[in-house]
Amino acid sequence: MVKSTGLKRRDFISANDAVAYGVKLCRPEVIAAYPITPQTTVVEKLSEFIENKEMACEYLNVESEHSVMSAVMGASLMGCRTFTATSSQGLLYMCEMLHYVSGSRFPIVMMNANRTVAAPWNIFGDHRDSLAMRDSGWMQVYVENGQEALDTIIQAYKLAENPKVLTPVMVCLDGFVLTHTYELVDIPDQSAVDAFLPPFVTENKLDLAKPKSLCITAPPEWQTEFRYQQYEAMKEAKKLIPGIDKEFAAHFGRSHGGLIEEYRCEDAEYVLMAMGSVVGTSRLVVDKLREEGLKVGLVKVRFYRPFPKEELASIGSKVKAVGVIDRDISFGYEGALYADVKAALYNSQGTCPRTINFIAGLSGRDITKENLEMMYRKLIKAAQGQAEEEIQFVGLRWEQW
Amino acid sequence: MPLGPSAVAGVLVEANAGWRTFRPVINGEKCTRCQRCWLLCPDGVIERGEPYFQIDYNFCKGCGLCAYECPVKAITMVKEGDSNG
Amino acid sequence: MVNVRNLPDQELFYGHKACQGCGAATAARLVLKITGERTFLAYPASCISTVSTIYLQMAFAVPSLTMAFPATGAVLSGMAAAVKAKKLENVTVLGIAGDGGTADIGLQALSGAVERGDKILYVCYDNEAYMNTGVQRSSLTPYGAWTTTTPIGENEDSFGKRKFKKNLFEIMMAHRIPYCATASVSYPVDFLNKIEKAKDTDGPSFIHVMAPCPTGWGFPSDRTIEIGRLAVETGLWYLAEYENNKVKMNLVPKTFKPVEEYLKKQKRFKHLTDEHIAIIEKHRDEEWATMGQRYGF
Amino acid sequence: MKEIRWHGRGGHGGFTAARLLGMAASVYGNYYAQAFPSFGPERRGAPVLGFTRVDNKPIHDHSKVYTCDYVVVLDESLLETIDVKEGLKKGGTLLINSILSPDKFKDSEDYNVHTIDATSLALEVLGVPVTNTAMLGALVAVADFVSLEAVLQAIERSMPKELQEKNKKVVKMAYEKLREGKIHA
Repeated sequence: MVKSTGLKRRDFISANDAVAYGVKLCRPEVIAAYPITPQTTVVEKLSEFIENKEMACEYLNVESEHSVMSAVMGASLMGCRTFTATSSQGLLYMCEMLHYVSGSRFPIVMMNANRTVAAPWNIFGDHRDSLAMRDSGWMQVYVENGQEALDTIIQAYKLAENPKVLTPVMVCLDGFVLTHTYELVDIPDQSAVDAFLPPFVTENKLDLAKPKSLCITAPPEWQTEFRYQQYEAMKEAKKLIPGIDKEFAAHFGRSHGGLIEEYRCEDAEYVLMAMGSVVGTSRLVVDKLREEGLKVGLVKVRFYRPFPKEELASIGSKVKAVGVIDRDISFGYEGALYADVKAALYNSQGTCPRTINFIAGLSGRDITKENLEMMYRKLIKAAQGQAEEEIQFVGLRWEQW
Repeated sequence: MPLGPSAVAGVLVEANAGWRTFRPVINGEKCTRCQRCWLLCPDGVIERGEPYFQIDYNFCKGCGLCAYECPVKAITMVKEGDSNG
Repeated sequence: MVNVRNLPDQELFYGHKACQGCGAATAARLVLKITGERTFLAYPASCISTVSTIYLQMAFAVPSLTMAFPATGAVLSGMAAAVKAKKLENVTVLGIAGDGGTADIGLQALSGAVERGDKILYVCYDNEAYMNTGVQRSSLTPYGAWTTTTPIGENEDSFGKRKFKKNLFEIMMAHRIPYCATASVSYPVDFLNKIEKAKDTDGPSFIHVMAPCPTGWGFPSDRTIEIGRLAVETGLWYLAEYENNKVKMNLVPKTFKPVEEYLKKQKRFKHLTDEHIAIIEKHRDEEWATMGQRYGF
Repeated sequence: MKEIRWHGRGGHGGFTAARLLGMAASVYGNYYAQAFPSFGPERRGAPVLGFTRVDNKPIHDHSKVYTCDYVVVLDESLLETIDVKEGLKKGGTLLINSILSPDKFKDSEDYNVHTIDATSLALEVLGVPVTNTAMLGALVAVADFVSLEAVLQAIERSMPKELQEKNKKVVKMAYEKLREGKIHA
C-alpha cells in the first residue's frame, strides 16, 4: 500500500467497497447479482451507485447464483461489459455456468468473497470455495488488501477482454478479513481508468448484422480443439499479466506484482508461499525473523490460474525449504496450492527443496503471527534435517475437547 | 476454427434427403394453394412457388404430414425409387 | 391479426435434424416467422439445441445460443438488459425451451425473469417428457403416460405416470405476467396470432405450446397435427390467453370427444385400463368446471 | 502501532466509531489505519466488538487484534459479563461510559482509566442513548494520535447530513469534558 499523493481521492473504505469503486470505474453495462454473506455489501454499494446516478448500468436483481451467472453471460454475449460477485455456496451453485462462460469465451469479471463451504455451515473465510472451481476455466487472482482489490478489478477487465485471452476472471478476497476490513484506499480518477481500460469491443457476440450462434454443441471431433483454444488463451494471459501490472503501475503509480510478488526473497533460504490476506501478516513475521538474522522470505501467489509455475520453480531452485499455506485441504491428498507448488518445484531441475504444507485459516480461524513464526522455524529445522510431518494442520485443538 | 464454439448462422453441412422412405409429391392441378402444408411442415421445405408449390427434396424428411393434412388430398406419398405420381 | 399469405417466405429454422414430423420443430419455425430476423434466440440443452446445432452446422439463421438447461429465463434477462444498455430497438429476445427445461429445472429462472418484468418472449414447446434424453417423465407428462422413468412394470398398480400435469399457465398468471397463452401447433393461426401479441408485449410474455412428439408418444410421423387437434377436441388441452388480469378461452368445445380417441392413438397410453381412462375423463371434467368458474365461461 | 478495541452492543454504532477513528487518523491525519468489526451476523443488543489499528506506516497485519493500547466501553453493563481488560497493554487506557469515577474500575497501576457519562451526553444532544460518537470524542481527548478536527472531518464525510451537526457537537462536548477534567479525569 503506497500512500500516493498524485491521485485525487483517498478514502477509508472496506475492501468490498473498494471492489465496488473499482467496478464503477470500469463502466460495466450490465450487473446481475444475488446477495450472500460476505459478498453482500459489494452489490449493495453498486446498487447505491446506480440509484444515485453515479453510474449508468443495467442492474438485475436475480433469483439465484445460477441465474446470476446466466444473466451476466446473456449480457456478455450481447457484447456488454459485465460484473457480478458471489461467495461460497453461491459460487458452487453457479458452478455449471462458470464452465459455460469460460467455454464460450466471455470475459466476465467476478469478485468472490472467499468463504468456506458447508457442512459445517459457516460464513467465514477460507479458500475451499474458489479452489473447488479450479478447473472451471476461469482465471483466479487472490488479493491481499483493499487497494489491491480495487486495482485488480481494473486489471482483470484489461486482461479478460484482451482478444487473445477472452477468458473470465475471478478476483478472490478473503471473507470478512478483507471484505469487511476498512483501510486507506486510493480511488483513481475516472479519466485515468478510461485511459488504461478502453471500452469493451468484441467479435464474440450475437450480432444482427453478422448472425451467428455462440456456445454451440461441439462433437468429439471438435471439442478438443476448442479446449486447446482455452488452454492457449490461458497461456497467453500468463504472458500478458506482468505487462498489465507494469502498465497499471505506469498509469497509477502502484504495482502488485503480476503473477507473484516476492518479499525479501533475494537471498532467502526459507520461504513461505501463500495466497490472500495472510500474505500481509506474513510480511511482519518475515521482518521480525530477518532482524534475528534468519534468511526468510515470502512469496505471494497472486494468480492461481494461470499458475506461475516457472516463477515459483525459479525461487524453489534457490532455497533450502518451501512452506505452503493452504486455507484449504483436498481430502485424500493435500492442500491444493501445495500440490501445485510442489509439482512446479520438482519440474524445475528434477530436484526439490524440502517442503511442508501448512493447512491453516480454515473457515475464518485466525492465522496469527505466532502461527507464521512457528511455520518458518519448522521450515528451518526441516532444512537442517529434522523430521517434520509433510502435511500439518496448524493449531489443532484436540487437547481442549 | 472460430474463436470459441460458435458457428455462422444458417450453415448446413449435410442434407436430410436420405431420411426419407416416401416422398411427398404435389399435384399442382389439385392444389388450391391454401398454404396449410407450407404452414405445418416441421422442416419448412415447401416453397410457395408460382404457379405450383415446390418441395426442397434436399431437406424433406418424408414425414408425410403435408399429405395427411392436405384438405384436398393434392399431395401423395410416393416410395423413393418408384416413378412419380 | 396474422395473414398467412403475408408471412415471409424466408425460413429462419431450416435443415435441422429433428425427427420426422416433429411438433417442436414446427413450433420453433412458426415463432420465427413472426419474430423475424431481428431476433436474439436462446434455447437450453434440449431437442431444439441438439437438432439445430452441432458444430459446424447451424440450422437457425438468427443469432442464437445454446444455454445451460436451467438457465433460459436468466440468460434472456441478461440479453434483455443488454438490449437496453446498447439501446437496440425493434428486436425480440426469444427463448424456446421444452417442458422439462421450463416447468422443472428452468422454472426458477423463468419465474425470476417474469417477476422482474424483463422484456422477453418465452415459448415452451411441450412434448410432455424429456425427449432429448430419451423420453423421461417431466412435471408436464400427463397422467398415465408411459415414459422410460414411469415404465409399465410387474407391479399390479403400475400404469405409467401417477400424477397429473402441472398447470404452467396458472403459474405464469400467478406472476401477473403482462401476456401469456396456451397454444397448439395444430392450431397454427391461433398460435401465430399469440406470438404476435407476445412479441409486442411491453414486458415478459409466455406461450405454452403443445407440440406432439411422434417418437416419444408413439404415433406415425404424419399424424402430429391430428394428435394435437384431438388433445384439444377431447378437452385434454385447451387454448387460452391471459392479459389485463383476464383469461380468454379461444376455443371451448360444445362437447368433448371421448378421451379414448386421443389416448388410444398413442403407444404411451396403450396400457391404460377403462378405470384409468375414467379417471382421466373425470379429471378433465373437474378441470373444465374449475376453469369455467374462474374464467367465467 | 496503536490498537484500539471498542466494546458495544449490536446497533449502538461501536463499529462506526472504530471506522470514524480510522478515517480521521488516515484520511485526515498523517497515519495509516485499519478498522474492522467482530465478524459475523450482527444481532441488535448482543455484545459486539470493533477494532481500530493506527500506525505511521502501512498496516499489513490482517490477523486479529490480541493486545490493545486503548479499550473503549460504550455500555457499562458489558463489564458484568466481559473481561474488557483482556489484552490491555501495560500503560494502556481503559475508557468507560459511566457516571462513576475512574477509581471504581481501577484495580491495577498497569493501566489508566477514564470515565465519562456518555449516555447523558448522548441523550442531551442526540435525544437517543447512542454513545458511539461521545465515546469517540472522549477517546480523542485522552489519545495522542488523532486530532479533534480530523474526527469532525470524518463525521462530515461519512455521516448523513441530518446527523452531522449533532454528532459533531457530541464529539466536541465529550472531548471538552475529558480535556478539562470536569468529570473524573
